[in-house]
Amino acid sequence: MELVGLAEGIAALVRDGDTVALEGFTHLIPVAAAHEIIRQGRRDLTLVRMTPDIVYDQMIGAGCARKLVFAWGGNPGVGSLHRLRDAVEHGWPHPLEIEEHSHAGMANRYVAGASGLPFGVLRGYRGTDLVKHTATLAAVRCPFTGEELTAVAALNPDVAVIHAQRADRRGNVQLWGITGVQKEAVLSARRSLITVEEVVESLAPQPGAVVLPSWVVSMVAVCPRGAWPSYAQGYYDRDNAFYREWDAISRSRSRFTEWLGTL
Amino acid sequence: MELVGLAEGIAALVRDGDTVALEGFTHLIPVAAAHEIIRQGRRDLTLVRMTPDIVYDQMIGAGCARKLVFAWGGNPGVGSLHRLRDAVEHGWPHPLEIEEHSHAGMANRYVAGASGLPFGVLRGYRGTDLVKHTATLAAVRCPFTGEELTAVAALNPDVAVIHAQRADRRGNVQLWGITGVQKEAVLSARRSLITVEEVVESLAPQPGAVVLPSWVVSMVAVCPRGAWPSYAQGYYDRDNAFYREWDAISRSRSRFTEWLGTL
Amino acid sequence: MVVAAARALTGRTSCFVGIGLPSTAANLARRLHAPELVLVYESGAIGAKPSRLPLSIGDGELAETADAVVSVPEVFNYWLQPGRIEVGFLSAAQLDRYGNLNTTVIGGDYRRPEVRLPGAGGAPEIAAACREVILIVRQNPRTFVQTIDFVTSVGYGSGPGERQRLGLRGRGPVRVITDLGVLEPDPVTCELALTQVHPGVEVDDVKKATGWPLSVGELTETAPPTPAELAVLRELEGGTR
Amino acid sequence: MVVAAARALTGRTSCFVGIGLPSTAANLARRLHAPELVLVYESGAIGAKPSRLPLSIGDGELAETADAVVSVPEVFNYWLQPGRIEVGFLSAAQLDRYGNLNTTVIGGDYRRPEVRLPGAGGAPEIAAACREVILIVRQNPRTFVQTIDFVTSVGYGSGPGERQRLGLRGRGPVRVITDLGVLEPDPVTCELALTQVHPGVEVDDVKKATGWPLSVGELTETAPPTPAELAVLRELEGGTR
Repeated sequence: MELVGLAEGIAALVRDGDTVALEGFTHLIPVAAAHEIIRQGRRDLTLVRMTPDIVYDQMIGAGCARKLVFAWGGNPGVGSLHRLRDAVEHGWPHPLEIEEHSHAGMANRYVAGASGLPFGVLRGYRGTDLVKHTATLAAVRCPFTGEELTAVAALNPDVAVIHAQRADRRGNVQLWGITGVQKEAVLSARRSLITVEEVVESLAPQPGAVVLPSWVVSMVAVCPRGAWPSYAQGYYDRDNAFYREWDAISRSRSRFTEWLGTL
Repeated sequence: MELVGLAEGIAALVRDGDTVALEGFTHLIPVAAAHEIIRQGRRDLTLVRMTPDIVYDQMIGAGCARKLVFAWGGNPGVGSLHRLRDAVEHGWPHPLEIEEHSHAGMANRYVAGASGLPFGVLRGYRGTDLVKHTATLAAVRCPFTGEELTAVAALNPDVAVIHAQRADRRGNVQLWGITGVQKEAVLSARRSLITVEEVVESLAPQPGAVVLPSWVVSMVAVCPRGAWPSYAQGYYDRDNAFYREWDAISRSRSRFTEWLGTL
Repeated sequence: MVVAAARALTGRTSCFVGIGLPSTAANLARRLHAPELVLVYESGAIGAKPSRLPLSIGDGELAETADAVVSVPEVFNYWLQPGRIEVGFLSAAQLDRYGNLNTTVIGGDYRRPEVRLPGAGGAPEIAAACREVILIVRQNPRTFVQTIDFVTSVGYGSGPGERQRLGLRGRGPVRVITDLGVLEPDPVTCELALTQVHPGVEVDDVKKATGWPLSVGELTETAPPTPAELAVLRELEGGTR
Repeated sequence: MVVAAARALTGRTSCFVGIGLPSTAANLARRLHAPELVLVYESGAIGAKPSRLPLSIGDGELAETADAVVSVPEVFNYWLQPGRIEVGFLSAAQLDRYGNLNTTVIGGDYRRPEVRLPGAGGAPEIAAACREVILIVRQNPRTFVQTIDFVTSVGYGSGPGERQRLGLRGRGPVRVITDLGVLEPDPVTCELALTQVHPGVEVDDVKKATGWPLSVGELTETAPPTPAELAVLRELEGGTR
């Protein structure tokens, strides 16, 4: 683990053409890191995320993405992701390839990736049209009961980026509250960047906390309010007004482009 | 969830011929519950446990078991399980059928059971002689890469019995420290009995704790020191002297029978 | 509609909740007639007891009031998939007479649709695994259609026996609550039929709002919201402003 | 033997530890020349830093001093299986010239053996998945045998290429530390050859203690334990009494 500045960390770990997973299930979304990726002008990324949320709406609108791997692309509690829709419906700023799963499928793809397995098994997708369009889905038969289940291909991103509440000086990272799929994202990825609210001398044990030991983390960058406008439990609340504001900003290409200029 | 006495709970939940999993990975072993099963004279049980430990040595010696499903049967840090060996090597007190796995395999069998899947997948067993003797193992091929992996059949015991530090008055159960495979054992089983050190008004959040909500637990029985001679973190330490003593007690059928009489 | 949805949770033990109407209905039910109802959010909050309506399924209030908070893989694998949850609430942009749902695309080609919707999220597995599913959808000819453009989540598929054939272990949609009334599946054909209308709604209004020739079952009228229901609803909704 | 095992951890980053000799060796190494060595116990304690030798792999001291404590399924699936752990320590009741191990049964039939051993535990997957494996076995003709009675854990199988064929991704056993010396696999044939003897041990003693015609490689002699090594070892072992 190396303690770096955010710009330095993104420059070192995220390359054009990479498969990048930014995770955080409505909580601890690594938005500051996403903005740095936009500022550094990364291109042709395959963006992976269970819930693209406004963070990927911004990256897609900014032209970072060639492909999106996801399960649910909305502005939670507000409505559509207009930049995502514009890319899929009209190819703006350029066409966006899509690989679409369910939440359960995405979660199991990360689990398989973190476990060093080529696939995961679940009860899911059967009877849906996703089966016709998603190549990373297949049927698999139970060797004991003969029952047919669904296999999903493992996810092993080039880089995982997550935000956490804190790290200690040795680079052990601690996050708590709703911890989503972040542990799996980091463990499934070849490299990882973790932005944190603060670095502390030592990590006091915390109920419900996930700890990622420093030796499975590539880089840590201190980034206070790095999850804004989402929230960091124990630090700040969700800025719901911005989520609503985003709806207006993202509806038109011109207002979005203006916003992009301020980043 | 129902709060019961230990004898009542065992009588209601554990029946002759059942498949019973008592779990606790060196920590929080439900020994008092096992002794109650012995006292009630249950017979023909299929005993499931990753590490049989002295608790199953006692149950096997007492004649409760028809079959043992396990991965490692030793007295940890001490030596052999003499009653287990006597049953397998000489059929005393009667023959014991064996279904043998590795730790990784057993853990994934519980995970599959808890997940409502008929099997789990892992990298394991290949090249070992376990493959020749264990029917709940099979090869499975990745539909994406063609790679051959190992499938293990799900475990779904009739009853899971575990010991935990505490429950609240509504029957929510909390355990912490090394939590092993207990959550999976309870969630994979049709019924469950949880013995606890104490019942408290409400469960203060605790770092590293697993909470099992009351609605997935059949019965809770208060049973202080219910994990002795293993330990309950925050309550008492492992009684290592008894583990060593057990070696002497269990070596001979007569000393064991004497011990059984005192139970 | 929300009140009708909350009432549908009477006597239920556990509910898998998404954000929006389902969350409001479930929280309303918990305060009125189902105080023991266990709310399970797909963000991993099990037994959440929020004091106000959460802003999203991952709201911090959910984690802080929950009996247990688990990872997202765990909530799907250990809690939803084995059929532990009694009721799942779902909504959709389109549904057909068999309660199959579309939340993916409308019109055009899948890769270049006219309208790109959010997608599946947790819905396909909620529809498959919850012991029963309740749908909450505003009723009009654009949502209640002859053929949905994309099957995101399966109701009764193409009819009787299809769920069993697909290995879907929950019963499927047992009730569709709309702004006009309530539809329930025919026990034999699995086709949704109108069984309840809200006060002031005519059967013909409902037929006109439905894109297939709607069957009508034995009809009752929804009891109007009680003052207690309305008061709690207002209080809940006030809390998020 | 313990000191030699501890020395083998020089420069290593992480170690999957079982109870007994391996645990003593790993803790000794952490106090002497590998302070950053991450100890992973199969009970789920990751980065444990025990102040005394644990009584079992699930000792409370491990959980209390660990960076993280995870469930048993997680330690095997997320930590061991993907090859995250550099070194695994294993022992056995029997081993053959290819470092295959038996901890299951000796003699008789599998279902009615002469000696029933504890079984596999974590060993097969440690042998498969750790990037390297170090074996610690007392050497005599009953343990170092021509053919083991049961293959519990795979070393090099029947020789070169077998691990790859079986899909075992770690390198396999790179060193066998015994009470007489050290054996290492021949890079071409994979057969274990004597490469080091402990002070005062003759090559002939080792050959007599081996159940197959033992090859001898380029030989060195083990440096005797230093006073510092012995002092720390005594302190560690004292702590458990």
